Amino acid sequence: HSAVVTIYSADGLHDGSPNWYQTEFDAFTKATGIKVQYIEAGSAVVVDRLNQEKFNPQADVLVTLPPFMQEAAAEGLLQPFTPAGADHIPAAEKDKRGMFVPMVDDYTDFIYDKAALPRPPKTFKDLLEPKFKNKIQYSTPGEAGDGTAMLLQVFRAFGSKDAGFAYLKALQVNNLGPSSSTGRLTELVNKGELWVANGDIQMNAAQIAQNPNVRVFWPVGPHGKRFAVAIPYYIGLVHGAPHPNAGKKLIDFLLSRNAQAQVSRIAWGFPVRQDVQPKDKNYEQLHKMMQGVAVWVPDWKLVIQSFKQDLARYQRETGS
Amino acid sequence: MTSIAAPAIRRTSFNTGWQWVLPPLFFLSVLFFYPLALIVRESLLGHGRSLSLSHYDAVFTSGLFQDALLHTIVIALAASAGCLVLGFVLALVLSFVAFPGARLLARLIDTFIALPTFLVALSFTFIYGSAGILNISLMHLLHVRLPPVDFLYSAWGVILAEVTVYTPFVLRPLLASFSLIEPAQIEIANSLGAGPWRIIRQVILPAAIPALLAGGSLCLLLTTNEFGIVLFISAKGVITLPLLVYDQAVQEFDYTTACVIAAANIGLSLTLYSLYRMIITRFGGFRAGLV
Amino acid sequence: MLVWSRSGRIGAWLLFSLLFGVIYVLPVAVIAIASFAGQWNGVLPSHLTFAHYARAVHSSLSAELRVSLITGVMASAVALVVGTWAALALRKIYGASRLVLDIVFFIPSAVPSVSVGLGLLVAFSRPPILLNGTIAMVVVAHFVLTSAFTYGNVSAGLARLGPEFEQMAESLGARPGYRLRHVTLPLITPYLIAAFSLSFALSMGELGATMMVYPPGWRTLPVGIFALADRGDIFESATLTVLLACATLAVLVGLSYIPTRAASRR
Amino acid sequence: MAPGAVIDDVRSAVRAGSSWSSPKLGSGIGFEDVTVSYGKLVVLASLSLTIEPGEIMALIGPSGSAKTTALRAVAGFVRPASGRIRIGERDVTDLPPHARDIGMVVQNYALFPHMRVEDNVAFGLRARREAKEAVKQRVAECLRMVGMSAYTQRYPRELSGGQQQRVAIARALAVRPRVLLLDEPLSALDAQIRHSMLQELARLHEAMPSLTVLYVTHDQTEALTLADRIAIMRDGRLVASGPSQALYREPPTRFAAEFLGRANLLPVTLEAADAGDGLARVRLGEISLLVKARPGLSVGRDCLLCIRPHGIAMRPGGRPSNELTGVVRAMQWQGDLHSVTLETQGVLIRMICAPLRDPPSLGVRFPIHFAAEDATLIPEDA
Amino acid sequence: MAPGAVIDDVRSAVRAGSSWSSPKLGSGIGFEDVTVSYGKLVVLASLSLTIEPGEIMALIGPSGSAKTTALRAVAGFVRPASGRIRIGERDVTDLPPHARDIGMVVQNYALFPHMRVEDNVAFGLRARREAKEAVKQRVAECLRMVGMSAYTQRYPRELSGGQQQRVAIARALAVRPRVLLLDEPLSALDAQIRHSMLQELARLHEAMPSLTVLYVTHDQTEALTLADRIAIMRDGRLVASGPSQALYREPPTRFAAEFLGRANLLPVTLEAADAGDGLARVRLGEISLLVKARPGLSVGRDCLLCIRPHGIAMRPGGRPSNELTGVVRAMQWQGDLHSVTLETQGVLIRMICAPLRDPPSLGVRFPIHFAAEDATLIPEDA
Ligand SMILES: Nc1ncnc2c1ncn2[C@@H]1O[C@H](COP(=O)(O)OP(=O)(O)OP(=O)(O)O)[C@@H](O)[C@H]1O
Ligand SMILES: Nc1ncnc2c1ncn2[C@@H]1O[C@H](COP(=O)(O)OP(=O)(O)OP(=O)(O)O)[C@@H](O)[C@H]1O
Ligand SMILES: [Mg+2]
Ligand SMILES: [Mg+2]
Repeated sequence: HSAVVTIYSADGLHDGSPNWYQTEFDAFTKATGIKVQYIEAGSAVVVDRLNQEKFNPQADVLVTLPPFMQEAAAEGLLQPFTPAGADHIPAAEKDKRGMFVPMVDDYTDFIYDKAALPRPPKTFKDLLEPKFKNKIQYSTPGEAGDGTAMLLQVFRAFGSKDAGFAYLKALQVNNLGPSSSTGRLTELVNKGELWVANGDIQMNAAQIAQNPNVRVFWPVGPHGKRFAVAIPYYIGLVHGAPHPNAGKKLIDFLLSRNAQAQVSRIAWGFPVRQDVQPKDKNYEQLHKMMQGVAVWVPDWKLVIQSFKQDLARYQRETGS
Repeated sequence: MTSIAAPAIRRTSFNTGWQWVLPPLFFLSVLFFYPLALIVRESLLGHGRSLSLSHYDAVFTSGLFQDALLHTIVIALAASAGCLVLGFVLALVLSFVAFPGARLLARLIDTFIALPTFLVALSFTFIYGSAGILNISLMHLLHVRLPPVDFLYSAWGVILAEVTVYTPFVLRPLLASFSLIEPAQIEIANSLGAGPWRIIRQVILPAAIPALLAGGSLCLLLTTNEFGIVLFISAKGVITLPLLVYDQAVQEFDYTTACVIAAANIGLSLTLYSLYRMIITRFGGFRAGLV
Repeated sequence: MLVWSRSGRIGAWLLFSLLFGVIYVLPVAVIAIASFAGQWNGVLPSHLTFAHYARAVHSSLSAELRVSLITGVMASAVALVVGTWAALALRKIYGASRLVLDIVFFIPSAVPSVSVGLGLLVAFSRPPILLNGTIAMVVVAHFVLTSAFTYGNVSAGLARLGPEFEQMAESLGARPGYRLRHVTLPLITPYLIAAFSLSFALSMGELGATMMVYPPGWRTLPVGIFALADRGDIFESATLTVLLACATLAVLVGLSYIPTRAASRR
Repeated sequence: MAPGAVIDDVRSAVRAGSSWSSPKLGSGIGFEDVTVSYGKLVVLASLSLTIEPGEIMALIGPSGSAKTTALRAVAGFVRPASGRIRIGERDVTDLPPHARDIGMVVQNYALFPHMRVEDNVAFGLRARREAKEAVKQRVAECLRMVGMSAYTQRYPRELSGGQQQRVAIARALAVRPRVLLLDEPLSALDAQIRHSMLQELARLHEAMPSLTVLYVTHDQTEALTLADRIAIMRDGRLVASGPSQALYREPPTRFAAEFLGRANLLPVTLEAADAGDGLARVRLGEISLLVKARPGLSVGRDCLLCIRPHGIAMRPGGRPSNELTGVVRAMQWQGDLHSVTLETQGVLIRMICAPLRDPPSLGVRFPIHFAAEDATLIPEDA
Repeated sequence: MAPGAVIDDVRSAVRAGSSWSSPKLGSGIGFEDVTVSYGKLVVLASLSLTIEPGEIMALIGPSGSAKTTALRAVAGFVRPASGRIRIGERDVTDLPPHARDIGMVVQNYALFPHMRVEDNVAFGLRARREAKEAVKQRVAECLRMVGMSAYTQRYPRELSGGQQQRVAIARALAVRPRVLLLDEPLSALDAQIRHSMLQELARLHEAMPSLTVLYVTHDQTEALTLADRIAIMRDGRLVASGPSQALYREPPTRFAAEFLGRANLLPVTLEAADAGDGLARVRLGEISLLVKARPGLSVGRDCLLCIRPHGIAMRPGGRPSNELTGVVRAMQWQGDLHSVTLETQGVLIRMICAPLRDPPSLGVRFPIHFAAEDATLIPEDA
């Protein structure tokens, strides 16, 4: 029966307690009587699982990062649905075919160990210094959403894919190795095992309480502009969802004003509704951290067109 | 591991045994070989619906795959050897140098099987990491600026972690087989003037061969397929086949390539396993009539 | 009984303690300390706290532990039955077919858990057999991953069992079923227990396949621990690890106290 | 436990136990050209032998002569490479052991290590689903019979060698088999208890006259006391068989004579095949002796003269008596007996007599005697 | 393999083998108040016993009387709960077995299952790092000695019981130990080979007079033939020990008399402690008998009269001879001997005699005789 709804989600919003997901799920169950079943995994893994299950879908709602959400849509794993609050979300951020909408906004960043480095490296080039040997690690592009976004960031910072790959190849000397997860790197940076790693602002900000040595920064490329890549958590309704109505209700609920108003306070994320302007300390803090950092929204459609070739080339160039 | 030859004399074939194998075989076929067949089929067919080895060709010629293959073999062999040696030493002491609590210790070691393997890698970063206990202590003691112990993010780190995790697989069959050695044999050997080393070499070791065989082949299979440790140590030089399978399958929607690598991985496991069995049979087991 | 001299025994203990200490005690100790650590950036944690335990008890831990235990017991029981059955059945087969079957029952252990998870997900998410989204899927995954070990353990036990006891039982008029129940199985009980303990322990720690197939509401403890570790929440994952290890140890120790009267040690 | 007590135990057990007699029909054992081989090695070569229902057959032979193998073939533990085995009317060659209705004691006992003494003994009965009460009673009875009542709760590894063997015997008897296969069942027991067990077996057989027993032993006293017939094995072949006394008194071959009772075998030449009175005359060295005639031997033929060591005495006895003069060469006191080795006519001859009060010293020469009817002829075989 | 051949083998081996004699000094064995217990169960209770260097001591006693346990204590396989054990001058109680320089044969052989026969025998020599050539030669010699030369390449499981036992003996002898511990080493062998092995042991001891042997056996003939002294165990205690002949001829206790040689024990009352000539007079039922006097017994005391079964004859012999009249109650032919049980004066008495040509039938009454010097007195013990 329809008293349950199942959500497959990329990890990030269910960390710690209280966390935003659990708070909202509880509220949702209280309001509608529908129980929420939650499964989390890496941002690519959830999509892959959905893909494998397409003959017998289990999930109603999918949440993941770009470009995996776009991939899921392209694979036909989603069905169009326009949630109730969708008109308050900027059109540029929504899928043209109505397959998904952003749910929580987030942006890439880098972190460093303030115990080991008095001040953050200024430029990407700085990271090539010998002192960083085996002290740098970033999550692997194509595996983690953050890593994928970083690849795009490097391309843009260096002006072209060729220059970007050349840089990453050079960086490989200092890179400790591939990492499927971004979240794990924070702890390593905090410990001093690593000095620099990549990340996203929502996660890192949440982790700083536990990892006091960690600070965020945005290195600049040869063109000298500091920017972050927008990597919102997208939400969409699964094609063939066993409980489509409950799924729709859950999406509506998570995009509701009330829920969105909690995003920054509980999860250090940015609400996507323009009619929600949080007043909490976290939100202020996030703004302060992001001051002077431009936000770049890649054309994900374009990205996924050449994504496979780019990854193949990445593997060739870096040998990993 | 079930290394018994058919008894020299065939037991009377009062009841033919064949039909009894069928139920477990059927069970395993449905739950395991059917999915396995799908993987192999996918690796051969890919998206196109005609049989071709082109996917294999593409995978096998890529440098990434070749490196991973090499890493997998080297790590598996080294780790298995380490497990055999360590397991044998520990089992010897646990069985034959009785001390209170030996049984509990053996169980404690068993518990390592129950830990998700990545945790050992995790704790190793605390101990042997460049900012780990060992390095920081040494840096303070020796007044050096660079971490002196630096093996964690290499094959050695993975090997050590795997030895820790998989030694129980050698230890358990060894303990079991040691407990079956007739005490009178050791007593007699001792009374004939053999010291501990000779008894170990000539009485205990031969009796332990089936157990070593069993444990060693297990270790070889498990280390070939180890995933969690490699995932967590995640250094440049230690990418192995299972990690590649995971990467390909999960991360890049390249299911066919994943299946090819998985098939290659299975092939590798079975090859190593068979080789190991052959070597042991050739150079040791046959003497005891055990293989 | 092997080392008779005091000094020899002490030497053996020292060697044992060193190896055991470095290889086993140290990692466990580190995890145990981490589970109490507030911050740990130097040689030792900056301060200790019970906060992680307090949180662990409040979180979904108990559910996840229960899930792990139930899965472990169910999968191990099935693996024990199937593995023992196979090992017993194979004794009646000789020659090449035996070799082939032996390998057949071994192959599951030759497949990386990730591939097993993947294969199961692909195979049982489509007709004719639909298992995805059910608890059975996890049990099946754990069964597949441990069955070879059970099989191996039991066959090793059977290989070491001399023929004389079973022959004697038969000569006393015991039919195959009775003989199996009263002679063969009791005599290999140590191996059955070992097999069960092993597959239970393996199941308690299984991650690769479970991660890919677990249904909503049936998340095992290792998956939970991995999620925490993967998000950088080391201390809390260490806490859960300690609890996982204690639970497993308790079960294993319990199993090891099942009296096995065949034990031949004096 | 004092042996005296054991014996008393045993006696009362048997007096009390009426349960031995059983209505089952007897069934013999038949080997028909049975060959057993391990790999290429033939260890038992075309054995043909019939043991009648209710008969006790002792199987003797040197170590390694395939006695155990023959027993294992009857039990069904080894499958003959060729030939058939019968128990009663049935051809059991293809029957599993459990369907053969046998009781067996094997050389190394094979007690179930995971069962207590009483459960070991009860095993066969439980396997036959006998009533609980009956099992209990019977187990107690059998254990009493072998003097092991005090050890019901022990595990086999907590018993001495002889105690284990006694439990093995109790276990085999408990099932009241139609056929009892005993492989050196008393080898680990001392003379006292061995003797009383032997009496028990004899008594058991009296109470259950249809019980067929195949008994492997190294002790010829055991064989001669207990068995109706004896079969002698050598190198995997049956070399002689026959009623115990006949086989002992008139061994058909040199081997049988030597093996059963360690006879003196003197090389003689037949002088007269029939010297009247069923006697023959032979020549040993320079003297001529009267011996039992054996048909089928021609004059001038070289034979062996077989005289049992205790058939030789220092005083004449029996008619007609032969006299030889011997020189004492060796002398051994064995408690019950004195064994004297003498040299006569260039050959050594051994005599056994009751302990001598003043044993002759080495080198002393004195006359010895033996009765013609105690001396038999054996054709010299290659 | 024909037993004859075995014996010949053995002989030539011994003739050839000069290597037996060894310059080692002899070393005796001393038990000093040794107690061994399994858990709480005391199985060997304060045993004190000295075996002189070069002596052969037989240890006999009923099944379960702790003979094996005593041997294991000497070998160092069990540690006494209290007491000390000496080998030679050294207190070895705390020494590991491999430093004790012993050779041992255990009841269940304990051959190394993964080694071929020759490697089993060579084991001890290789452990002592003897030269390869020497090892080879010695192994061949020892295997020849036990008649197992044809089986060097077999694994233990491919041997018969007796063959395994012989390999175990060869293995123990191969190391030329100073102390040889034998636990029923011949139990699985037939009379023939047992006899020749016994001779081998005797010869071995002659060649190596300093070799001390502790020999557990169930066969009293073995004990009496081979041993200088005999110790009798009962229920974990040493109940008697002494030179073999003395112990046999004048058993100190009822148990010793019964156990060693199964003596007749008749309840008598002492009538005259000294009837001259070293004799005493006792009363059995209604008649009065002359027996060997035993000091320390007072007139009127109830004693047991001990007469060996073969000390009783149908004709008078020895001076002075006693006569009794017996009624035949049982009769058993044992090949070598006839055992006759008679009832006299209300008690049963057993006599053993050479096979009778016309055995008396049951119920027949006839006179029996025994010499006073064959009859000894034993104080009746509780
Ligand atoms: N598994 C085997 N493989 C090869 N040969 C064997 C095997 N088992 C027994 N034999 C051989 O078969 C022959 C007969 O053995 P068996 O055990 O029947 O002798 P046995 O007459 O019982 O001797 P014993 O009196 O010593 O017990 C022996 O020579 C032995 O070496
Ligand atoms: N492990 C044990 N635990 C308990 N009791 C034991 C153990 N081993 C032996 N015993 C007991 O100790 C006593 C002496 O045993 P031991 O083996 O020394 O006897 P033995 O004189 O050699 O007898 P046998 O002639 O039958 O071999 C026996 O009553 C036996 O039951
Ligand atoms: Mg035998
Ligand atoms: Mg004993």
